[in-house]
Amino acid sequence: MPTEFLYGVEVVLNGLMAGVLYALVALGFVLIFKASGIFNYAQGVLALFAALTLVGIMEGQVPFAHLINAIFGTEIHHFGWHVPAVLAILLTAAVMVLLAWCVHNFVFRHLVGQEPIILFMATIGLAYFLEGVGDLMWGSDIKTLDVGLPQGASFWLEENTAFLGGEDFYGFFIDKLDMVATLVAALLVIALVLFSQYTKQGRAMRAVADDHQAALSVGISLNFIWVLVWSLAGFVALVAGIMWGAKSGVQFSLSLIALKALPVLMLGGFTSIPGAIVGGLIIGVGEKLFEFLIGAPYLGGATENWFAYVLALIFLVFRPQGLFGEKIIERV
Amino acid sequence: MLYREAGDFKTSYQDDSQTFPIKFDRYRYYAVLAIAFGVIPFLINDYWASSILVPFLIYSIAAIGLNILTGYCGQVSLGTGGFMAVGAYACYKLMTAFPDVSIAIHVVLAGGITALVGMAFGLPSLRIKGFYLAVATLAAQFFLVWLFNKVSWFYNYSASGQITAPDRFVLGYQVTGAETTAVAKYMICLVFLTVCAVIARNLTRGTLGRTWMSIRDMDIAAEIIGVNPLKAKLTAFGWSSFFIGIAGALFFAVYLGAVEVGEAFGIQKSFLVLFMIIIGGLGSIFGSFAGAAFMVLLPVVLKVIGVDLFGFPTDIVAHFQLVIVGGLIILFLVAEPHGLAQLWRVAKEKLRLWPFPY
Amino acid sequence: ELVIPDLSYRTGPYAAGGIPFSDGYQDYFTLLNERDGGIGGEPIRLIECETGYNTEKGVECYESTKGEGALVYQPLSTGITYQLIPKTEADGIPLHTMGYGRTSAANGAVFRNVFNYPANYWDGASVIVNYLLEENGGSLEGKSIALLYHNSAYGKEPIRTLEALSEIHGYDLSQLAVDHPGQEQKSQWLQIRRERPDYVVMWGWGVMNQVAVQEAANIGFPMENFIGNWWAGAEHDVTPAGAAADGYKSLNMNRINPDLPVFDDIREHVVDAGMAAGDGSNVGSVLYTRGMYAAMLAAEAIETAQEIHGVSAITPAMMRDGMEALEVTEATMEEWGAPGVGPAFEVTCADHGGSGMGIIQQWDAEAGQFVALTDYIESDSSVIDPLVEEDSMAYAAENGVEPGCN
Amino acid sequence: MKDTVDPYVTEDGRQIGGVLMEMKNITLRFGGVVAIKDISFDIREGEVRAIIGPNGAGKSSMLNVISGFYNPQEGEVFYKGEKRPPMRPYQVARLGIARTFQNIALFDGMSVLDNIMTGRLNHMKAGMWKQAIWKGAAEREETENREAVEKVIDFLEIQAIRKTPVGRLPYGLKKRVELARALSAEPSLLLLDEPMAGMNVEEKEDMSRFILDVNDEFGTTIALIEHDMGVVMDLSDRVVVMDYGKKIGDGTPDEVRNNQEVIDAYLGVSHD
Amino acid sequence: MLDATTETDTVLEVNNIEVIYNHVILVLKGVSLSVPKGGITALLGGNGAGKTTTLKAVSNLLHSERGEVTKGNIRYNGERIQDLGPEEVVKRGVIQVMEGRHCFEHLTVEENLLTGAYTRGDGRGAVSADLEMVYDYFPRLKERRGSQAGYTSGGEQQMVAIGRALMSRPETILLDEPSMGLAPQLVEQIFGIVKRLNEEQGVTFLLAEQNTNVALRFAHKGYILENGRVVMDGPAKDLLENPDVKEFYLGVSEEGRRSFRDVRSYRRRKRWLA
Ligand SMILES: Nc1ncnc2c1ncn2[C@@H]1O[C@H](COP(=O)(O)OP(=O)(O)OP(=O)(O)O)[C@@H](O)[C@H]1O
Ligand SMILES: Nc1ncnc2c1ncn2[C@@H]1O[C@H](COP(=O)(O)OP(=O)(O)OP(=O)(O)O)[C@@H](O)[C@H]1O
Ligand SMILES: [Mg+2]
Ligand SMILES: [Mg+2]
Repeated sequence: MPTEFLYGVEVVLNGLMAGVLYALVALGFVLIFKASGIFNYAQGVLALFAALTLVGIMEGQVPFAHLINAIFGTEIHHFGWHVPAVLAILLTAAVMVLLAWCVHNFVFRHLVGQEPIILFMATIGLAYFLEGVGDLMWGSDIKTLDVGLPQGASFWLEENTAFLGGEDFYGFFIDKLDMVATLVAALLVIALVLFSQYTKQGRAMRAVADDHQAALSVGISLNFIWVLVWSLAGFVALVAGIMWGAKSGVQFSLSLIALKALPVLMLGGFTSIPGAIVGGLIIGVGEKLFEFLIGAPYLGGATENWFAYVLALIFLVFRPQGLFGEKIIERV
Repeated sequence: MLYREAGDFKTSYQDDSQTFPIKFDRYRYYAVLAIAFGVIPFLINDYWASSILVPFLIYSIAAIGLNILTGYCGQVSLGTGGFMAVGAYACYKLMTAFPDVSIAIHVVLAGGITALVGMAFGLPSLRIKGFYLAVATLAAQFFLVWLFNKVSWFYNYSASGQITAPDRFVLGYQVTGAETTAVAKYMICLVFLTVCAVIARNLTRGTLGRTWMSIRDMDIAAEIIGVNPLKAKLTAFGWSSFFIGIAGALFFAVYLGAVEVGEAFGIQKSFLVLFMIIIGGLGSIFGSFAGAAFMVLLPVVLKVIGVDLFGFPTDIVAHFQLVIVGGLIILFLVAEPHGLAQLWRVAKEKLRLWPFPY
Repeated sequence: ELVIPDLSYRTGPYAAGGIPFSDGYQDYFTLLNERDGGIGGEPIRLIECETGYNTEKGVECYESTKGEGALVYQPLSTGITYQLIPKTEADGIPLHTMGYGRTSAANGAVFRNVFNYPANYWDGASVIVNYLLEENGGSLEGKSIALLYHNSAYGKEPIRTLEALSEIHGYDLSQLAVDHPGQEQKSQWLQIRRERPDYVVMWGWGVMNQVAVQEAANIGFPMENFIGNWWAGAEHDVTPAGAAADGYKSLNMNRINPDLPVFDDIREHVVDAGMAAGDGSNVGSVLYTRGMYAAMLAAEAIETAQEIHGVSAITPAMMRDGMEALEVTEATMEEWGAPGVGPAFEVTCADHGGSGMGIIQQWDAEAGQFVALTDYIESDSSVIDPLVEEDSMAYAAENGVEPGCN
Repeated sequence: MKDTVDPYVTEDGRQIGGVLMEMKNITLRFGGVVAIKDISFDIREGEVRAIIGPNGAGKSSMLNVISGFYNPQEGEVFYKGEKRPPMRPYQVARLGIARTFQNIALFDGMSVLDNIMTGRLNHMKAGMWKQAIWKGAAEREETENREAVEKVIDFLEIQAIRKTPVGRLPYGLKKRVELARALSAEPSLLLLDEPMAGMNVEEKEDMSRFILDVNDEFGTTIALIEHDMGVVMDLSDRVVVMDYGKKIGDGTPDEVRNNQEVIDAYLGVSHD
Repeated sequence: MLDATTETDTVLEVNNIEVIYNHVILVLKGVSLSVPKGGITALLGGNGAGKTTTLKAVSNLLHSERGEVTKGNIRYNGERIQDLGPEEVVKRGVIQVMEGRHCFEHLTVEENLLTGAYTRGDGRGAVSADLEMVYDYFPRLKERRGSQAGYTSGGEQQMVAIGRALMSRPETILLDEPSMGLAPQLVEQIFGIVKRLNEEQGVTFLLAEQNTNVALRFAHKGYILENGRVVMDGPAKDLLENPDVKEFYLGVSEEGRRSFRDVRSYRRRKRWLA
C-alpha cells in the first residue's frame, strides 16, 4: 500500500477524533439553543470555569485566595487537602448546577421573550463575567489537570498497523485521550438524544424552544427547564473542559475552544444533538485533510481556522438549516 | 413638562421627516456639534485623544456601519474585525502605492474596497439566516485575517508582518505618523465621523433604510411586497462595510499607526463592535454613538476608579473589570433590552408626560 | 523620584507568562527601595498598568503613564512595541524590548530610543543553529529542521534568519504555522511525525507551547531534539505535559539559577515583608528571573545615567543616555547579587542589541526546573548584522529618519 | 367562464372588464401534501373575487402562487393576457400585485408610516447615491411619495397612529395598516388574505367600506379570502370554493350558496 | 351546565385591575369580572379593548411581555393568584389558549398535545386516555398526529391549541379568540365542543371573542370591554337583546341583518363613546 495513502488515512482518523472533541463543545451549545433559542457564547468559558473549578477542588485551592489576601493582607492559598478525581468531578458537577441556577435566575429569567440577539449578547456578558469570576476565584495561572485519563499514542495500534506500509510507515497514530473522548462523547450523545426525544422533560424542552409563551401557557415551568438545560450544558462543558484541559493545561485559552465548535454547529444544525457529532466529524476530517492535501503544501499552512468556517459556509448555502437542523418553516 | 413636543407644529412633510423633528433636540444637536468642533480641540491632550476620544470616534463609525447591517437590515455579522482589516490594509497599500494622493481619499477608497469585499461575503446571506449567518460571517473574519497574515504583498513584504502608517498630511496638518498632534487626530476622525453619520442617517431614513428594515423585520413579507432581497442585503453589506472599512483605515492610520492583523483585527474586535451596537441600541444612529462611548469609556473609568482611586492591584482590578463589564452588560440588557437609545427614548417619553405618570 | 511603569498582563490568554515576569520586574525595584532606599538615593515609584496583551490597552497605558515622568517602557508585547516605537521616538522616552519587539531596533543609529539588548529573535535563531552545529560536530549538512511557529509577526521573525543559515549550513528547513491560539496542532504534529525532522524548533507563545509539548510527547518525538525559543521555555509551558516533557529544551537569554543571592534578599525584604507583587511563589522561576533581570538592566542604566548627568532624579532623556552607555560585566552582575545571570555586554549607539548571546536549557521534569545545558553561545553576526542593517534602513527610509549617532 | 369575458356593468354600476389574471390547471405539492389540485379560475378586471373554503383547503397557498411565493409544480398563470414565467415574489409585486397576509406580516420594528411607505418602494427611483446625499432628488421624492401615502392614511382613517411603532398596535389596526401598505403601492390587483379575521362587526363594516371604496374609486381588482360568509356574500361578485385543494364551486354568491357540495363541505348550514 | 338565571359560585374574580405595558402604556384601566363556576363567560369588545390583556393577567403571562398588573387583584377560588408563576396557575386548573394559536411548530401534533399534560402527575395511563378523548373531540387531529404542527392549517392549529389545553385537565379554560380565521363550520364545531366540555365535564370558560354573535349564543354571561374598561355586562341573553349590542356588535338593525355593502352609506358612533 502506498504510504502517502496510509498517511492520508491517518490524517482522517485523527480528524475524526479531533472532530469528536469539537463536538463535545458544540453539544453544550446545541442543548441550550434547542431549549431556549439562546446562542450561548459563554459555552467555552463555561468549559474553562468547570475545568478551573475541578482543578481547584482537586488541589484544595482556596477560592478567591488572591482577593482575600489582597484585602485582608493574609497569606492563604490552600486548604492543604487533595480531593480524589471522581469526587471532585461530582462536586464540580454540583457547582455547575448551582451556576446554572444562578445564570438562569439572575440573567435569563429576566430576559424571557427577548429577541435572540439580545440573549446572545447577554451570554457574551456572561462570558466576561464568568471569566472574571473564574480568574478571581482560582487565579489566572496555568493549571495541570490530571484526572487519570490515559495520554499519548496508542502503541498497540501503532505496532499492529506498522506492517501496512512497510519500511516508511510507523503504523497509525491515535491519541489515547482522543479515544476516551470519543467514547465519552458517544455515550453523552446517546443519553441526550434519548432524553430529549422520549421523556416528558425532553419534550417540554423542545416545546420551550418553539414558543416560550405557549410553553408558559401550558404550565411548563420555564425556570425549571432552563435551569435543567443550563445544568446539562454545564455538565457537558465540564466533560469538554476535562478533555481539552488534559491536553493543554487549564488556562484562559480553553475558553477559545468555543470558536472551534461554531462551524461544527453550523454544519450540524444548531438544534440537533446528533448533528453536533456528525458536524464535528466532518469538520474534523475536512480541516485536517485540507491542511494535509492543500493547506500545508500549497497555502503555507494554518488553514484550519478558516477552512472549517468556509466549509460550513459552503455547506449552508445548499442547506441553510445545517445537516440535521430543524427545517426552517417559512410560511406567510 | 420639561420636554415639549406640543406646539411644535410641522407644516410640511419635509419638516416632518427631518432628523430631529423636535426643536429642543435640534438645538441640542447643534450644541453638540459646536462643542465637538469648536471647544474640544482646544482642550484635548494626548491622553484624551489616544485613550478616549479618537477610539470613540473611530468605533462610532464602525458601530454605525455594523448597525446598518445588523440593526437596520437584521443580518448579524461577526466579521467586523475582518472588514476593518480590509480597510486598514487597503489604506496601507494605497498610502504606500500613491504617496502623493491625499490620505482622505485613500481612506474613502479603502472604504470602497471594503464595501466590495463585504458584498462578496454578503452573498451567502441570501440563503443563510440568523445565527447561521452570524457564524458564517466568522468565515470572513478568519479568512481575511489569515490572508493578510499570509500574503506578504499586503504588508509590502516587511520582515515583521506589521504595517506602519507613513507620515501623511491633510491641509498641511500631519494626521498620521508619530508627530501627529492630538488635535489633528481628533479632527480628522471627527470629520469622517460627522460625514459618515450624516450619510448613514440619510440612507436609513429613506427608501433604502425602509428596504433594510423590512428585510430585518420579516424578509418573506418584504420580498412579496416588492423588495429585492438580494439587492437589499447586498447594499446593506456594502454600505456597512464601507463605514467599517473607513473605521478600519482610520484605526490603523490615525489611531494606532502600526498594526498586526491578528492582534488588532481579531475576532475580539468583531465582538466589541457588536457589543457597542447592542448596548447602544440596534437600529439607531444615536445608539451607535452611545454604545461606542460606553464601551470605550467603561474600562478606562473602571481602571481609574480601581487602580488610581482605590489602589487595588492591577490584576484584581482587571478581573473585576471583566466581572463588572459583564455584569453591567447583563444588567443593561435586563433593564432595557433595546439599548441606551431606547432608554433615552423612554426617558424622553416620561419627561414629556412629566409630572404625570402616564 | 524615579518613575517606572510596568505594562503587565495578568489577565487574558497570556497571563501565565505575564504574571511571573511582572512579579520579577516589580519585586526587584521594590527590593531596591526597601534595601537600598532606591537608586542613588532616589526612590523608585512603580506604576503598574494592565494591558491584557492588548495593543489598544497598551497605548492607553502608555498615554496615561507617560505624563508621570516614566523613565523606560518595557511593554512585553511585540504588538504594543510597534505602537510605541514611533510614539516613544516622538516623546523621547526610551523603550526596552528585551528579546522581543522589533528586531532591527538593534540598530541604534536608526532607533535612537529603542533598545533590545541583550539579544533579539534573530540572535536567538542563530544561537539555536549554532548549538545544533555543536551537537552535530560542526555540520548540519543533510539534517532537517522543522520550524513550528505561531502564525503571527512574532512567530515569523526567525524565518529569514533560519533560511539564511540553512543556505550556509546546508540543513533542510520546513515551516509549520500554527494559528492563534494553537489549541489544535494535530495536523502539524502528524506532519512532523511523517517527515521525521531531526529537530523541531518552536517559536510559540501561550497555549500553543503547552499543546506542542504535549503533542510532541504523544507522537513520541524525542524531547531532546525539540527546542523552543525563550518565550517557549518556562515552567508553565512544560508542566501540563507532566513527566513526558522531560528533556525538552529551550533557548534562554539569561541563566536560571534558583540559588542566586538576590533571591534571598527578595524573599527577606520583599516577600516576607508582604510587599511582593505576586504571592512570592514565582521567585526563581524562568520568567520571574527574566523580569528581574530586566529590572536589573534598567536599574543599572539608571545608575549609569545618574553618573553621566550627575543628578539622581533623572529624566527620560537621561535614561536613554544611561541605556546607551550601559555596560554589564561579570562584576556588575555580582553586585546585583546575580552572578552570571546574563551575558556580559556593552551598549553603544550603533548597537542597541547587546551581545546577542543565549544559552540552551533543558527541562528536568523530576526536579521541576530548567537546567542550563550550555554557556552563553554566540550568534552568527555575519548573518544577522546585514539583516538588521537592511531592515532598519528600510524603516529609516520609510519614515524619513536620518540614521546616525551623535 | 371562457365565454363571458365581455365587460359588463354590475348592478351597483361598477365596470367589470376582461380577464386580468387566469390560473390554469394549477397543482401545488409540498412533499407528499397536495395543497392545490389542478385548479383553474380567472379574475376579471375590476371585480371582487372571493376564495372560500374550509381551513387547509389551500386558499392561502393559492394566493401565494399568485404572488409568486410558491411556484406550482404544474399549471400556468396568465396575467394581463400574457403567460407569466416563474418569478420571484418581488418581481410579481412590480407587476402591480399587492397583498395582505393571513398572519399579519407587518414590519414590527418600524412605525406605521414607514410600513406604509415600504409599499411605495416600486414608485421610488432615486438611486443610492442620491439618497446618501438626501438633499435634492431623494428628499423631493420622499415628499411626493409621502403625499401619496398620506392620502391612503386619510382614506383608511389611521392618521392618529402614523408615528406609532406597529408592534404596539391592536390587531384590527394592524390589519388596516397592512391594507394601507398594500394600497399605497397602487396595485392593479389586490390580494387580501382574511382581512377581517379577528374583527367584530363594527370593524368588519369599516373594513368592508374600505375594500369597496378601493374597488370602486381606484378600480382595483380584488381577490379576497374570507371566512365570514356575510362579508363574502355581500361584497364579492364571484366566489371560488376550494376544498382539500380541489375546486368545488365557482360562480356568483347566490350560485355558490345554493351549491350542495359547498354547503356540505364548508358552510355547514346554508347562510343567508 | 349553568343556568344563567341561578346564582352560582364565582370561581374567578378580577377586581379592578390596571395593567401597564413597558412601564408607560396603560392598557387596562380598572377591569372587574366575576366568572361563575361551570359557566361560559364571554369577554367581548373591539380591537385593542384589552381582552387578551385581561386573560393574560389572569394566567400570569403578562410578565414575559413586559406588562404588569399594577392595581387590583385577581382571585381564583378565593386565592390571590396574581403573584404566582404561570405554571402554578396552570396547576390550579386555569389554562389559557392563546390568541393566534401558538403551537409548537417543530413538535408533532401529538407531541403538542402531550406537552399539555406536562403539569400532570397522574401517570401515563391517564394521559393516554385523555389523548384518546381529545382525538375523540377532534378526529382531524388524529389523522395528522404525526405531522409537524408548523405545517398544519390554521384550523388544525386551533384545534391543537384547544386540545393541548384539555390535556391538562383544566377546571377553567381561558379561550382567546377561538374562532379567528376559522371556517364557519369549524367555528360551530369548536363552539360545539366548548359547549360539550362545559356541559359534560363542567369546565368553566372565559372566552374572549370578536365574533359576538356566536359567542353570545353559546355563553351564559357576557362582558363588553372598550378601551380598557368594562362598559356593559350581564347575562348573555340580555346582551343579545340590547339594542346597542345589536347595532354595534351583531350588525343587525331593526330591519334584520345589514348588508356589508350598505355600510358605505352611513357611519355611526357609539353612544357611550360620545
Ligand atoms: N410551506 C408549506 N409546507 C408544507 N405544507 C404546507 C405549506 N404551506 C401550506 N401547506 C399545507 O397546505 C395545505 C393548505 O394550506 P393553506 O394555508 O393554503 O390553507 P388555507 O386554505 O389558507 O387554510 P386556512 O383557512 O386555515 O388559512 C395545508 O394542509 C398546509 O398544511
Ligand atoms: N406587549 C405590549 N406592549 C405594549 N402595548 C401592548 C402590548 N400588548 C398589547 N398592547 C396594547 O394593549 C392594548 C390592548 O391589547 P389587547 O391585545 O389586550 O387587545 P384585545 O382586546 O385582545 O384586542 P384584539 O381583539 O385585537 O386581540 C392595545 O392597545 C395594544 O396596543
Ligand atoms: Mg389561509
Ligand atoms: Mg386579543
